[in-house]
Amino acid sequence: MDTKVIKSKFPIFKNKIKGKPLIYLDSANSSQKPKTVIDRISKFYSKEFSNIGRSVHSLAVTATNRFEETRDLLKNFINAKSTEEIIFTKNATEAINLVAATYGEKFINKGDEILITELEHHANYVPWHFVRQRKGAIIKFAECNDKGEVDIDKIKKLITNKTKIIAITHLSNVTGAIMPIKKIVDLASEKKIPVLVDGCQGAPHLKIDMQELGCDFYAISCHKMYGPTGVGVLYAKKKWLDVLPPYQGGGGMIEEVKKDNITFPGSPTKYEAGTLQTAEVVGFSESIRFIEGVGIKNIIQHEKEILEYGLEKIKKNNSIRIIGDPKNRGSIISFTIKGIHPHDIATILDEEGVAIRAGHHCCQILHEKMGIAASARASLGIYNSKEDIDVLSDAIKKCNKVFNN
Amino acid sequence: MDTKVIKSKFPIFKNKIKGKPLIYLDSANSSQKPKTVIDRISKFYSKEFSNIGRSVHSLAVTATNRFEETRDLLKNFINAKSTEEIIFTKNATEAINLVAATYGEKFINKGDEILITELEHHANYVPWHFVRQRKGAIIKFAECNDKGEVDIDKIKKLITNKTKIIAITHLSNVTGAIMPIKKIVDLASEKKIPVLVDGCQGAPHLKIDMQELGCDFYAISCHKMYGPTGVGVLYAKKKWLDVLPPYQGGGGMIEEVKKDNITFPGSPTKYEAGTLQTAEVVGFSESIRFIEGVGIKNIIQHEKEILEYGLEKIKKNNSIRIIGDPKNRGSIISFTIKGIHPHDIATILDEEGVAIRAGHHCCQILHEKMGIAASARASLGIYNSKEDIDVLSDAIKKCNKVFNN
Amino acid sequence: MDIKELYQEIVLDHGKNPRNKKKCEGFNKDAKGHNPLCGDKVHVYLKLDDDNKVKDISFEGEGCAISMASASIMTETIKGKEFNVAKKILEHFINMLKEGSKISINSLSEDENTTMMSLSGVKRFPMRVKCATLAWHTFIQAAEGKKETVKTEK
Amino acid sequence: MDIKELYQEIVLDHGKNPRNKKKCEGFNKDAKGHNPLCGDKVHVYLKLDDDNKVKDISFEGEGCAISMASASIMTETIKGKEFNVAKKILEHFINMLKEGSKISINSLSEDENTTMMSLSGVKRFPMRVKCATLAWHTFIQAAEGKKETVKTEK
Ligand SMILES: Cc1ncc(COP(=O)(O)O)c(C=O)c1O
Ligand SMILES: Cc1ncc(COP(=O)(O)O)c(C=O)c1O
Repeated sequence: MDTKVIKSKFPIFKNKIKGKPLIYLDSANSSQKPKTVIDRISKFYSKEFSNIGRSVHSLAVTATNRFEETRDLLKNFINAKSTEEIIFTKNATEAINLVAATYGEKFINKGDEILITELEHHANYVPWHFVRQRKGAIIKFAECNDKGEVDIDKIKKLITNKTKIIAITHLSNVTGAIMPIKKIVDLASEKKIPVLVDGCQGAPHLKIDMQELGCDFYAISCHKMYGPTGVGVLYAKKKWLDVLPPYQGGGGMIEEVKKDNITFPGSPTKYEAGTLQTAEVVGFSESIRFIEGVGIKNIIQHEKEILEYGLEKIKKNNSIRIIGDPKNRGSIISFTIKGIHPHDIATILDEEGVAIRAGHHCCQILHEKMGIAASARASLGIYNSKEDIDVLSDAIKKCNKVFNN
Repeated sequence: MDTKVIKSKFPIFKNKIKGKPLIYLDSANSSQKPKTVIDRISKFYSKEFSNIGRSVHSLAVTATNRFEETRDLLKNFINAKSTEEIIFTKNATEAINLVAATYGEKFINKGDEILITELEHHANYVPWHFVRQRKGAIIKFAECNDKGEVDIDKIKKLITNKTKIIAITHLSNVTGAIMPIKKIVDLASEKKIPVLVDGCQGAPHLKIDMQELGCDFYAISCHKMYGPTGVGVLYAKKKWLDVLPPYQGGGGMIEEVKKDNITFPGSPTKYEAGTLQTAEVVGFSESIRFIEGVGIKNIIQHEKEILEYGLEKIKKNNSIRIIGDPKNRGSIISFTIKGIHPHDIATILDEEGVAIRAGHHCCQILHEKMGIAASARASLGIYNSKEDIDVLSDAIKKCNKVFNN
Repeated sequence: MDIKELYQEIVLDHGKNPRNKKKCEGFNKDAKGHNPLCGDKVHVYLKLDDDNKVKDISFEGEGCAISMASASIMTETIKGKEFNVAKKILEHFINMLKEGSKISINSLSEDENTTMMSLSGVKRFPMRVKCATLAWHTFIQAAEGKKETVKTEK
Repeated sequence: MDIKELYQEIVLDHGKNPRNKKKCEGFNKDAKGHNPLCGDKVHVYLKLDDDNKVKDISFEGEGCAISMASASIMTETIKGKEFNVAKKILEHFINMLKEGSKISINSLSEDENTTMMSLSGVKRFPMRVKCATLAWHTFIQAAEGKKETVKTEK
């Protein structure tokens, strides 16, 4: 893959950071946007804008069609059975909150168990914490091993007759561990336990096929998929959407409104209250087209190469500890440098034009487990090259130099 | 005000609808966007994009600053006491859901009363319906009179010792009635009852000063203020944000995360979970600048002129019934034509390039009260002129002609 | 194209003076339809005999000219026809609304065909297709004895 | 500018070998500070005498070089000074970090001044200002006897 060509499609790379070319290694946080996405949003506002679904005038018809086209595209992209299974949310966080709130309200009671892992992002823990508080439920954490992965046996052991849902990440945003979702779904379905997958890091970096994975819920963050901010997606099997209560209430999600009662339509309408992120969803259609244009297989292959190159190169630096060493790993390298705090690393790297993230990456439980308060994280996107890794590696050496170690 | 100049700032007006100039009279649904807003979003994605608040690299610092600048601007625009009182949400609907869910959870119990009016948009009823269901609370509807306004006495009469909140629209999106918020707040504060104002139609068309209004909560829809889709705002008095529980859980809104407990920071952080609508919020800063550039006083004056001109002109048509005749009225004209269904009106008007909305405008209760299932609605924005009204009026005559009445 | 192609005389006539707008006597099936977006409502009453023939059909409701005309035309057209034929007609009707194709069903008289075709202008107005099909879907619902209200959503 | 202006020798030295990093004996006030974004934590122990003089001060915690150095430098600088003087120093310190102004306080020795000024490089790194001020805010919190953890948010 020619990353020069790819980079040229992302306007951000025309900019210099502190006089140096931008080496963007923070895609797990949020990815950059190709010109086609940016221009689609401008074009939508300039030529097609109207509120959707609510008016019969021409602009509204066009806007509605563009919006629903994205739902169609996405349905095919993730191989959902129907567009009714695709709900647009504000972000992946809202998608998980939606499930926790509605499923929690209807199916989780005092003493019931919610099974998550020590790898989870706060987005896949805090919403369940609220259910715990509200319902008196119990949260069980499947343990993460030294390699930064969760063994499926650890999950198996924690499943009981009280387990009401398993909520698990597809790809850890700290260790890069890829979880064996299909196997976990098989395990869970023996006991008819639904599985929610936090697909924030899965969707941009793996082939995601809902029929193959078989999970009940899958949360997506569009801004990590080269898409606009302000949109997330909840995929949910129709059988759940048919029985779960609505989440937020407002215009567009009602059927009949009386003073003493309100009835609701089916999905996705039931879950899309108020004015939607029209321009953002329309813009996102170009992200899907972009990913499909490059080809998800090519993306996987390319990122694998860069990841391996990066791991090898960085491991050579003796002062570095890489967080986790999962067998099955996605495009993330979290690390610490002896004697240098991750925040200081990030600052020094930034002087070299290298953008990484430092902190707990919304995974305090995992960091505590690893015995650290914070780490530095380099995460890959489709635009990264081996040269980017070389710059990163040199910048890390600079950290050692500044700190005289 | 020279609407030609104003229109030239909105790229959408360069487009033809069915070969005719676009006459956009659907701003109460969603307003069009000036070029400065559209370009700001493009520029942000092209030159400054990064996830905010979470990284220390240069892009993240810039993005965070741009984002928080908007909060500052908005704080001044609505005269809030501090930026801690400004929470960014997905839309106004989410803002009201946030209050209903958190205030409802903490302060509303079985038998308690929620006081709303028959004018309310579904966004200011359905969330309270959920509280009613969950808590066994009672919703009381202050009656709307023939003029399409709610007399303050009707509200006064319904206040009891069980009233826990008053939730009320600032400007009806059907009749245009402007409610006397300050007086209602005075009434409510005697009994220490908080007042939530649905400011969706207030914010784009009225001077909104939180210190003057004195309300406890105010919900805003940015896409109706010439801003991007995907952003709403909840203004809330700090004293409430200090005591209300969090709403959605996830990254960014936590303080310390342990397996058995989680603590949360103060507002607005507590209420902004997950990746925010970065580009949209940054784009919204240009909407505020645009409104301030034209001047809210000028906007009010201009829209008043057009409204009066429109009302007079449309009233001349004997087959028309205008819905409501409030003393204090904002820039909305809802109407029906004898013998012609609103949907048919909208279709015929669209052939003339005139975009209006037909339906119940998310106000079924109000429409039922008025004895109709639907109405046609022409709503004004800063870009509308008397000529637009002339085209509307001719197009309405065309409806009469098509239907031979 | 002129807006008159959507609002043809036949459509306006049926819209203003809908035929069979009542509860027909002796109906043995009925169903409700609802378009929450615009508030169109229809209630179809049906007398289906043992051979699945539409002995009588009528409707009540309120809505736009297109939905009322379509309901009225439907009742006129399928009264006396087999349920299967009615289904076939609906298929052709939907194709006409969506693809612009002609209706060609042997069991339709020339008059009936002309009347049905008067709704062909809807094709250019995709947001109005639901108005034109609501009564038909409700009729199918009634005939098949399903209980839920037919809903045309976003 | 070189990154070395941020990480000056004095800063690195205090970062690696922080002074007064312990629980000082006989402290009568203490407070905790926390930066949830990066996990920096600090716990300040303070012995304030009846005349509001800082008899002793120390800290415990973990965090980046800037936050540790700043905490260490703070304890060295304000030990033995009046609380009011300490507050004045903090004011100048914050102005230095935000506006780039010099610190000019009579009661600071030349050495103390140089040491404080070693953190002036932070100005160019707005995201790091919180790191440099966390310990100071926590000290104020302790001195004023407030109970809540100091939090530096977004
Ligand atoms: C009065 C009123 N309240 C609430 C809303 C809902 O706003 P939003 O769709 O932005 O959530 C609207 C607009 O649809 C409105 O006009
Ligand atoms: C694994 C994982 N889950 C959830 C999230 C939250 O996604 P969002 O911020 O888009 O809601 C993220 C990203 O921050 C993530 O990496």
